[in-house]
Amino acid sequence: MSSWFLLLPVFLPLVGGLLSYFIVFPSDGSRRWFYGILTVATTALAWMAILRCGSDTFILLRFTDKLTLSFRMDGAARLFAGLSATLWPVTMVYAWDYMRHEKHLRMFWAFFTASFGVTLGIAFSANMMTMYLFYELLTLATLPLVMQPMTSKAIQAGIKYVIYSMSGAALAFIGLVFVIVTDAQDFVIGGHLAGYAGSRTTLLSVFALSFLGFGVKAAIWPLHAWLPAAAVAPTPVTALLHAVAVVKAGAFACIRLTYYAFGPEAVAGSWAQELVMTLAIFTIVYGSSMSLKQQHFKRRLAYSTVSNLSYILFAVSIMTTEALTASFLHLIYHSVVKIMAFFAAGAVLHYGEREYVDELEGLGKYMPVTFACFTVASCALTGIPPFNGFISKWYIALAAVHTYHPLPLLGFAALLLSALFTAIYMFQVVVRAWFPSKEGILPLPGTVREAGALMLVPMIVLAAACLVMGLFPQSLLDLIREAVSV
Amino acid sequence: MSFVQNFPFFSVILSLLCAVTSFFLDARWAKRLTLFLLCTSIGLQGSVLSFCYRNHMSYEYLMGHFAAPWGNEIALGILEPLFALLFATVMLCCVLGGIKRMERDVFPGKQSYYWIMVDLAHVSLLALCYTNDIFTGYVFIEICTIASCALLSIRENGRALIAAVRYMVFALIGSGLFLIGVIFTYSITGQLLFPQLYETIASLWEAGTYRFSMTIAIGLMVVGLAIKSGMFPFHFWMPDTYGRATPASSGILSGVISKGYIFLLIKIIYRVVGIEIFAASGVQTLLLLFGIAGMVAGSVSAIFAKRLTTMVAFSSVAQIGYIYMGLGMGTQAALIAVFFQIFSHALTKPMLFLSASQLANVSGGRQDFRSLCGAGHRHPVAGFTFTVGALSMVGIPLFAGFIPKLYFATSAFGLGWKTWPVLLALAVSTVLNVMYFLYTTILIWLPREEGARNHNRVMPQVETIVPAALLAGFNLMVGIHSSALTALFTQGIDLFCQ
Amino acid sequence: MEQLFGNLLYNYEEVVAVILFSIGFCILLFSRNLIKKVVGLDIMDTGVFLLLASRGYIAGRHVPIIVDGITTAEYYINPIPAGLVLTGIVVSVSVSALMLSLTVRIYRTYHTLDVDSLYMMMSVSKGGKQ
Amino acid sequence: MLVGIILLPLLTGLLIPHFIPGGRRRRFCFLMASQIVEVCVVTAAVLSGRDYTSDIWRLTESLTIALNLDGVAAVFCLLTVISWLLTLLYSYEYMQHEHGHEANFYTFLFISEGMLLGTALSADFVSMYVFYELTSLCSMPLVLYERTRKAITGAVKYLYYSIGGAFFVLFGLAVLYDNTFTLDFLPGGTLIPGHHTQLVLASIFCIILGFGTKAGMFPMHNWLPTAHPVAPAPASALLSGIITKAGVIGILRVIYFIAGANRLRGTWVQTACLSLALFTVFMGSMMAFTEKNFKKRLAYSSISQISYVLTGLFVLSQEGLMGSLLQITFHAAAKIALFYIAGILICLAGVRSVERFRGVGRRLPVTFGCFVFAALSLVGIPPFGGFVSKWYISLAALDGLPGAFAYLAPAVLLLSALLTAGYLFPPIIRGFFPGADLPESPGDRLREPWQLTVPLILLAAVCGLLGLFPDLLTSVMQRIAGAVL
Repeated sequence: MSSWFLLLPVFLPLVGGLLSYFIVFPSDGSRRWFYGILTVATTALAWMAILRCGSDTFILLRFTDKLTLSFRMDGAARLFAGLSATLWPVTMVYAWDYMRHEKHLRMFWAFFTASFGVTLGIAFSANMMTMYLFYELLTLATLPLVMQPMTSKAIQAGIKYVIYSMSGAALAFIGLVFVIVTDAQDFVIGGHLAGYAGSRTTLLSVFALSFLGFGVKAAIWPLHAWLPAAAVAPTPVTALLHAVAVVKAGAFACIRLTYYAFGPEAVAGSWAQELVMTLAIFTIVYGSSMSLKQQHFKRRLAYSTVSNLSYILFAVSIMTTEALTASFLHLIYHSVVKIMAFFAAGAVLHYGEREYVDELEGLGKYMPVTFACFTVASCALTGIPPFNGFISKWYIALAAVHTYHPLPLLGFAALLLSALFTAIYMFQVVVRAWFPSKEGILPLPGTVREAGALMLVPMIVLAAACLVMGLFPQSLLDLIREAVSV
Repeated sequence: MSFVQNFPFFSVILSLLCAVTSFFLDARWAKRLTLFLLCTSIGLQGSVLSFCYRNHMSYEYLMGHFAAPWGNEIALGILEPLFALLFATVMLCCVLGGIKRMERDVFPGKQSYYWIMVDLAHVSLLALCYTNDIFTGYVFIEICTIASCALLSIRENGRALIAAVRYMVFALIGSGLFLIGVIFTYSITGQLLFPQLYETIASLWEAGTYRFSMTIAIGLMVVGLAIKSGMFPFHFWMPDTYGRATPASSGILSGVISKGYIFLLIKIIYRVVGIEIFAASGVQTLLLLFGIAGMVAGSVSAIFAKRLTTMVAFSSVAQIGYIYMGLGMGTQAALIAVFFQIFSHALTKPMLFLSASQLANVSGGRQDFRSLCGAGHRHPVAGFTFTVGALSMVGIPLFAGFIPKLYFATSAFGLGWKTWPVLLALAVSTVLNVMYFLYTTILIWLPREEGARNHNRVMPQVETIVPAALLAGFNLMVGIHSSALTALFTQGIDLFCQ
Repeated sequence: MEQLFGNLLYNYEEVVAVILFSIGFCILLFSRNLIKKVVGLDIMDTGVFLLLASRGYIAGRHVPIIVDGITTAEYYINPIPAGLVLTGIVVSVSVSALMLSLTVRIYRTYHTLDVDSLYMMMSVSKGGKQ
Repeated sequence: MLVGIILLPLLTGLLIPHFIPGGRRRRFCFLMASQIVEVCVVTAAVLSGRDYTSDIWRLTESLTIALNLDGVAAVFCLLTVISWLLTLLYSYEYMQHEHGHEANFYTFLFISEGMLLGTALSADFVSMYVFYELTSLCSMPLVLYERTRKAITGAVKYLYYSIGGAFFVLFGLAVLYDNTFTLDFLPGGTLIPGHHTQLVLASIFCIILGFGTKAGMFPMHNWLPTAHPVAPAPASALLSGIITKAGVIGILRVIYFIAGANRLRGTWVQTACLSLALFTVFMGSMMAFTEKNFKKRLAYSSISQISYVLTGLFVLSQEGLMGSLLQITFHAAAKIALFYIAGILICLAGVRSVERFRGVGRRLPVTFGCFVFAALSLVGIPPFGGFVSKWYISLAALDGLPGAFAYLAPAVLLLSALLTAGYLFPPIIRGFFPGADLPESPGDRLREPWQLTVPLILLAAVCGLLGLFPDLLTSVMQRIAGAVL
């Protein structure tokens, strides 16, 4: 299948979603059907592309002779696209139930679908220019979703989000220009700049800046503040975008930048590497310790996302192939786990009418399935074997140890510390929910009940996925290895 | 000597004629005449451009009977008609988009004068593009000043008047300095035509005589034009001027007129002084620094602006800053970037002014941001065009604003110490642009119940929509299909600097 | 020192022109009355024109107007600066006319010509309707 | 076979308490039956003397889960299943006096048994780590059974400490993965010689600290006195007697099967661990001596007693290892018995604090009779069991340890034994001889249900008999230790 096919999964939801903003749907049902079909079609196309597309480049547009807008399918693209294309329909099903009573649904669904396309665009982009374009578009497409409740708080959060992301893009822009100038912008594993002739200081500073720039979406400290603020968004958005699509796009962009544009050899062992690694390590600890302090359920999860994203960035900054494998592994695993955790939080918010952690005493009795899923998520996120979180941690650890440098080892230690924090802030919830203390049981309103089927099914599916990925990681691991080796 | 080569001359003369005849016409006919003139001149410039492009030639055209070095002549390659075309098109769009509003702002009795002034502005722009004679340049600068000041002050509004006076004062200081610069140059070289000036200056510089006074002269000319086009430290007149005029005028002033001065400046730098001497004179570095300062300062003051149009006006300070930064970088790539910046800004800023005025209209004529909440829903097209403009200003790919940003940055590498200031300035100014442009965009798209309730949705009039939409279209075209323009510019530049 | 004075004395036109220009410039910038500003503007222009005219003057030659059939260029002074000055004068006249008209209208609107009080009024009426 | 050993309790726990119809008694019979089967299976497996190994699961090429039944594992398994059997019997009566969801209690009881067996049976480090984590996770609900704030706090604290310790282990694990030929447990260790020696030593120290958390070793012992007292008596008996030993297995495996005793002998790791262990021994009994709440006192005493075991291990000699194995056994017996007693005191006489023991011995003669045995054994008075183990450990320390430690260690052990006597005998004396100035009559004798007393008596008997005829056990342990070193 030739690579023009890549355009379909990218532009079908992008265009379709944006146009659908102008459709006036007679009923909820019809809207549901429309977007359901659109999303499923996109997923199908994406998977066809993943499975069938060859690795030739399709040039959509030429800015200049060397500056093109082009798409290409390679291993990394397969992984990221596959991840998004799997999680999007799941989230859509969840959102059907969750968003039922929300306002501004037109906007929500239009941009929700559009951002699907943009995410796939990031996955499929063949060079820095294209990825930068879609990176910017992603900010714009997800902005309305963040502001969806349209409360002043949400608007503040949205503005914060857009300013942070765009500043990140502005930094990343420098990197973009640099790779354009040095002809390094096509993504090839191993990068182009290994034997860069020009001034090394420039190379390194550009790398550090642009890594930070792309890192903004991956919420690297000190540019992380937008993510917790964005927790005001409706749960499907928080779950999908701020646990998977947007933030993982940031991490993915960092991977592209490091391994596919600059190349590990160009940067490894330099102060730039140490700088980004230190930031990542700090973020790991910072994020989880912050989320210890949060009493707001979703914000707690958001901070835990901050920390977990930096696991990925830390692995990226180790700059060995096995580290790349590990980072992809954690990228995928964390997506599944965190989206499930957010789903559970959303269900609690929606059906349990609770949004603070200390109100959850004894809620497990009323919403058993939800909290069962949440428990699985906690175990996985903490990294208790044989849940999947353990596997990815294990491989990050091996990669870190294998360098035998003090800084990665320190990072590994930080990772374990933050894992302990993770245990604390996750199991606090779990224990509260399942084992309320005699003194502490709150009077529950009769309206509290188990979440609806449309919410439960995605959660259960994801929980199952967690276990399966934990018990049969070998195949996925080989997949990733094969993906990053070409 | 093909017939097409007369077109530049014709267009100048034609618009002069129109200006004169409009005296004896009433507003309606004057309007028609002007529109006709603009359309024709677009046609003329277009044909000249295509002619020059096809034959890849540039030529001098004698005005009057005296040959060089005494006579007066116009010279054109590819760039001159290209920019003339741009200016004419943008003017047409501005005028079309602003008519309704203009007719509300200006006394019916005075409207014919408005059209005269438009004609004058147009002719002076054409002259600035085409002239090959520095003193003619000065004369048309003055005419341009008068015309634009009139365009500004014709509005019956005290603040517009004061803004006009302020503008006038600064403009006159600018042109005065420019004139002195011209006189110095003349008294040193004894020449007025660009090519002769170029040779003489080069030989003088070789000989090492008059270097100091030459530097002074260059500095005076540059500063004069810089003041008139609103470079950073001299931008105080700008916000009120652009922010208070009737939208058409603001569009013309911000989008086109300042660009005319800048184009003349570029001509002087590359065809009178010569880029090497310009760089050696040290004025270049100053331009770079002031440009960067302007990029930042303009955006910062835009962030604190209270009114929408004031904000847009301040943002043009920043955009002009880009241009001067590019001139300060002084490489050919940077020059291309500058041309792109001129293009994108000339296409974007009028659009922004037009849609801003539309948005203000549907918000009860108020310009403060609270009333503007949700204006986009009340006037979708204006909202859309404003969004396009904003995104282009921020520099999102696929929009025109991205291309100059990209070219500036690419040409920044390999400039020695200049690299990092330029890159960081670009980054910072992007962030600042986000802070006010995207902020405003978000604001105008807030759902209705968030914004001011009392204004109900008005049906936008087609003649205000079309030009803005047209400009938006051009904008996207430049953004997406920039390679053609790049080719045009590169060819134009080697004709231009020979 | 003497040499400097010598130079100054030698091209006294420039000196005068510069003095005139600076006078005009100062008035234009620092005077608070609009009318005075216009006057300053004119003085400035005059200085410039004097400078320009003095460029073209060659001692002992005549105005380049052909009266008694002498057509040799050596008989006349350089005509170009004269032409330039003429143009310049026209321009400056029109400019000052425009300025004055503006001033009149401002006076009609605000009943003052004092710049500061004008800006004060502006800042009072800030942010209101257009 | 081995898989069965692990699966049986798992299934029992998951199914029987919830899905067997009929009353409490019926369900209990089923539980009992399956536990008896379990015991038989394990015993058969052990006695058959065959070296079972089974490769359960391959997560990835570097993460495999495999089981293997060697001598050490055999000891632990037998201990575990037997004490679970007794505890089950005990808890049938005991749990009637507790309010709470009893089914869950049994569920987690059995699951954690399975996980514990897994920990004991693991054939390599990774699988041991896996089972170890799961053990902590599954035994946590046992602690918070009573659902009081204190109980929950204790449980959570237990959980966090264990997980934190586990992460220490994980750190070392990842480092060792890169520096060993294999992570399978081979006697004598599998380290690659001369490969990042310091890093490896540090990581081994981390591992020991990590497992030490479970074993209540000094820097991270703090959860123990909080968690054990709040748990219901059967649970705390098992926690104190057996589950804490999971940490001991971990340390044992790492020292003797991954690092290899010869590698560690004389390194700073040995010194550091020894000093920690000894300090813990002393500190534990000191704290216990000052503690008034009986269960809490027992908890502290476990801290000190288990560090006896660790001391034995850190001696890195055959006698030391053998002594530790003995100490594990005897301490398990005695400590479980003591916690049973504490439970009986609470649910029959309602006595928690040591002050109120006066005269209780008269009302609960059987219980207190066993108390005497258990106490004597724990203190280590010949001819009781505890004496044997402590004797071997001290001997090993005397001739195994370098320099000052050779004398310091026995001294500390002796001192702590005195302290032990100090905190165990007075309650007994008070219990039997309240003294004439007892304000009100202690009340007449209470009925002691056989379900409570039988396990108690059995354990007391073990303490006594094995002390009288030590070579029943010592010969076995000798063999095992010989196999290891």
